[in-house]
Amino acid sequence: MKAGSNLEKVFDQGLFAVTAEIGPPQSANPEPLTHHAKMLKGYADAFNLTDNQTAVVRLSSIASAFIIMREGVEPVIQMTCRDRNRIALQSDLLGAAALGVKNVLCLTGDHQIFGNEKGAKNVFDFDSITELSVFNQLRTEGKQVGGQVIKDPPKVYLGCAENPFATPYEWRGARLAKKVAAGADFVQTQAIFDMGMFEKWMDDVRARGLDKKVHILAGVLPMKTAGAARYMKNKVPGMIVPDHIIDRMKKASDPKEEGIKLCVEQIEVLKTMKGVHGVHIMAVAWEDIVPRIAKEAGLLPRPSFK
Amino acid sequence: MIVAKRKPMNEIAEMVAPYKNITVIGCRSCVAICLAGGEKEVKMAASALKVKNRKEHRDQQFETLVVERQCEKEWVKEVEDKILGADVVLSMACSLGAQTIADMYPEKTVFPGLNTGFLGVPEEQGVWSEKCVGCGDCIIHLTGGICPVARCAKSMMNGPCGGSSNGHCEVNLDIECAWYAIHERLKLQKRLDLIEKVMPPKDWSTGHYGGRRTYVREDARLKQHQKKGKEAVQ
Amino acid sequence: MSSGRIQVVICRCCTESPKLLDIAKLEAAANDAELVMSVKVVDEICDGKAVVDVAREAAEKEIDRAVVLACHKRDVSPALLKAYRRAGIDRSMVEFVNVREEVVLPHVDDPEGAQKKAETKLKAALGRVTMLVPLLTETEEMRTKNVVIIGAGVAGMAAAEAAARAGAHTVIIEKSSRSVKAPGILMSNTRLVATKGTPGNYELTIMAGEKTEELECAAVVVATGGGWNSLKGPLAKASKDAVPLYKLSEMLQAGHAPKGPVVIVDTPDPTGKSLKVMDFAWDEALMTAIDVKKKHPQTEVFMLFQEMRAFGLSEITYKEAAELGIRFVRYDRTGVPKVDPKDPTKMTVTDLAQGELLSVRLGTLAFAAIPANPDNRDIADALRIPMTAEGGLRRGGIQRWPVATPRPGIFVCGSAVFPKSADAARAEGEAAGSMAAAYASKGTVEYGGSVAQVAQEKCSACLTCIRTCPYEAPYIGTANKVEIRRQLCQGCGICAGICPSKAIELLHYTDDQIQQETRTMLGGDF
Amino acid sequence: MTDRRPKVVGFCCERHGMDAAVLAARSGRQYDASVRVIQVPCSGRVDGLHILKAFEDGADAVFVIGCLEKNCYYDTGSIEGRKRVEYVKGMLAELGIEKERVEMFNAASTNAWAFPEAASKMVEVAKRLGPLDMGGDTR
Repeated sequence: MKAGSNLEKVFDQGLFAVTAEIGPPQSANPEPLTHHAKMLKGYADAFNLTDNQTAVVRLSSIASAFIIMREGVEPVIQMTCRDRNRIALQSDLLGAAALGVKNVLCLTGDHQIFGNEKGAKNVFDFDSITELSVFNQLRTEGKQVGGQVIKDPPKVYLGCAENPFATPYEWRGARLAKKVAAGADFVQTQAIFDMGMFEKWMDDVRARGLDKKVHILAGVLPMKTAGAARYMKNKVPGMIVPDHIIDRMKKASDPKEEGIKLCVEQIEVLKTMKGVHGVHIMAVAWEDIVPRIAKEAGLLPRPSFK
Repeated sequence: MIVAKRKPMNEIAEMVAPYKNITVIGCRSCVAICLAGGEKEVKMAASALKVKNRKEHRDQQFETLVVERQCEKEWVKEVEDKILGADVVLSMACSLGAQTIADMYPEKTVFPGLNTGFLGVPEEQGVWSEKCVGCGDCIIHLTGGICPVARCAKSMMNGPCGGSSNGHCEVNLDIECAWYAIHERLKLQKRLDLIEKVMPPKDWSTGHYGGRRTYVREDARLKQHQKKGKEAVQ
Repeated sequence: MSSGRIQVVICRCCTESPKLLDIAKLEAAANDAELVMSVKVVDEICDGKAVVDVAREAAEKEIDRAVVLACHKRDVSPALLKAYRRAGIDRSMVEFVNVREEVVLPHVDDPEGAQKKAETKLKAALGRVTMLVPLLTETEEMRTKNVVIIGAGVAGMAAAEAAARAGAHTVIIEKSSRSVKAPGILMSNTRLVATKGTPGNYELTIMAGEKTEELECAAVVVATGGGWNSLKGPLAKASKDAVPLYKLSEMLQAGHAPKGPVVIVDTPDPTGKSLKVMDFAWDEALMTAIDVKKKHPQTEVFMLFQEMRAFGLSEITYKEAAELGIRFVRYDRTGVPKVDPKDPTKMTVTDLAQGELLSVRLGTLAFAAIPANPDNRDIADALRIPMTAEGGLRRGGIQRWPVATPRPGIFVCGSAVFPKSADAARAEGEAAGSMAAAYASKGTVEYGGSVAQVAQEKCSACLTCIRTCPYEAPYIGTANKVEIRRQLCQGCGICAGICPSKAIELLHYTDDQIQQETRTMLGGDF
Repeated sequence: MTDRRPKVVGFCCERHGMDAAVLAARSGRQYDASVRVIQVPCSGRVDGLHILKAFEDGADAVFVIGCLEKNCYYDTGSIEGRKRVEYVKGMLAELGIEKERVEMFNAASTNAWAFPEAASKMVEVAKRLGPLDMGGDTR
């Protein structure tokens, strides 16, 4: 047991895990977080708290984690390299661990050009892989980047993200291998729409034996409209949405229902895929749909550990 | 070379507006080559300001000249009288040139006519792109001759991020993804093993973040008794 | 700094100028001007007597430069410049002012403005003429009379015959082993690799078989033809009986019966992915189809196309073809013709008119597309001449003759430019051959005059001029600064206009000259 | 003072540009005498500096006229000429000066209308915008 988090236990028992996302508010009001925590409790094993996602200023992920933990919900804090150098990253990791946070997702972070502070100076002292390796060294050896050894190292379960749909496709498996080598315990993938392509990536992952070394949570994203699908296909770099999915959304009489149905179908397929140990439901700005999807996809009830 | 571009004329006009005698100094090195601050641009900037003055019935005198390398004291010294005779100097060199003049003549006001951009190369006539950030610790022998520090928007060291889209960067789809390019290059050279290892945290102290840098070649420095005139006294 | 002894000639231009202008006032202005030693007012400067008179006074007063107020400088009698030369005044020291077409004719309703304008123009010209320097022209002997013709097709043969008739030594280089009867030398299995040298003395590097050879020549004619043989694309590959249209036509003319049914498709690459098509030989395609049908009425003939361009009189041909029972099938990119990979004699296509999938048995497959000759790229690269977007060779401006390239002494004709009929190709070949022979027969090349000049101390060696010059005249010389190959410089001044270091001046159109003329012209109140 | 005639400078290439101007004159076409033609060998010879200097020296509008871009005597000269004009337009606009005061035109030698039309258009622009030194209300 590395950190003893709920998520870690689910994996250890060989169960199919479920994670979801809670986006912190663009304000100092903790209410939306509490609200979502109460609503989603019991529908997933842990919840990602995004770190100023798409470089938009939000309530900090560590503070958000603390707030939802008060409601008895387990957080996964996202930590990007965009806004913090190695001093701040290590310090925040110690702080988060001290507050009781057990899951950390290491990310490079979206470039500030996409957010609401385009003039910001970014940091990028590390990228996600370096971050993983540094955090891994800190938790296992208690050793900082600079070499100093600390007492009471943080006990954390380390995750990362990977996008099988970004170029060069043929190297995406190798990149996951680097993340595993750097110390990742689990990985959440980018939202999957092209199952064939994902399957191909999984083939590579399995061929490298990575599915035995890291727990893969396949990303799914319920869509509300055909427009959203088209937007993701055309405007979001590193996202592949096949035309047949857009067509399906376009033809649907109730696109919202269709989006839910599609998402549930995808989860059904992913559940059967060898090496996939769970799903990560990214209901962006549609958090209240998670319980229904979890239910319809037969993911309930979630296990609980004493 | 250093790549720069002219500041918008209105900004230049606003800077020099309160002054009567303006000396505009260009440079025949990098900024001439990147078409920003050679003799032609110097003369055109001065002329454009005069056109504006004609429109607004303002009277300003412009002196235009160009030095071989504005970042070196000896070349600047050659036009000293023109600098001292002016109310203000508008430097059409990179910021190094402007700072050289400013440091040499501390009582003089020196304005930058250019925005100094980056260390880059001409890709084709009229197109320049950044290829180096001067980090002080070159690693391109490990990355197929392509610098990820300068050419990746996030200076990633371990391969392309999830925004690499058809080989292009998510930040600007007109720009190639540096890591995609590195991957293709190393694949071609059959050296992909180079990027399979996790890179250790980069030591940025060799770069600007370690404080202002000075490189010294002791064997090239002049000894005290080799110096002439005033320099010898200091 | 003003120096010189100036003569001003004011021509009444066959009495046209006095209708609007006060010539006496102009004459007075000329007389009042500094450095003017002689003012002559003449009725017609093109008149021999006037020329003699002007030149005599020029000689007497030791005039060294002149301003001539007359009409367009190309229209002024060359006798004047000859007379001046005899009087010791170089043509480059004579400044023409086109009073007739720039002042008198366009401003007939504004005599006052015209008068002031003419006076200001005189003033500007006087300013300019003091800044003139004699221009050097140099001559270089052509070392050979060779005219090299690239390609032994229709245009190339016509060029060779015309050039030989005009007395040139012709050398045809032909990449295939084709043997033709041609004047001069024919080198088959030979390709052009590279070019060095200057106009009139080009040094070509050629590959004859496996051997590299040098070939000197005075002029070059490019007659590479279209890319008939370069049929690429899925359809050409899919059927072993696929031929370019001209092959089918040759077969018919030789009396062979084509394997039926005959299918003529517009292009072997209907999706347009792998083949750059310069044009389609629709007329020829229709005629060939009719030929098949007339000679072999039992043979089925299909024409598959996305866009049939049979306009003008070709309509009649089209109609005839339709009446003969040739089947026209229009398709588009949603249902392109495909050959069944399992059965190469079966072709399917979606017929837009019928809206159904059509299946055709394939006997002979021919294509009407005329692709660009893929060799053009190598030829253009070797000769350093520009290309069109479609892959043809680009001609220079029409004012330089329709068969000239931007490079002096290099001519281009026939389908190398864009596809054309054999007749047109032959005519162009003749033109190019004659031009090349005329160029070669001059025996010398004259160059210099108003060319670019580099002030090397200002040059940053930024390469901007080298990249921009259409003629490759600037190059980096031994001092690592730009120098100008005067033989190649055409005097356009593009380099002078773009040089970021203001290191290049075009003689007689220097910045000072242009700016001073502008300032003087703006000084006048009209 | 306000009724001062506008001054227009036209840099005209010696090839198609000048041929078109000469043809126009011979066809009896008229344009305002205030247009000052400066002959250059090619519109590519025109430097942005020449245009700016013309404004400095009193021009209210400046134009460049060269060959058609696909049929330029000097191959790519008139393409270059247009680029120079565009660059000056940008500089003027940055300084709050109407960029319409400078234009590029192309002519074939056989277009008798081309030169007078360009000239008249620029005279009209100069009249509409007023003399450069009188339009200074923006100060």
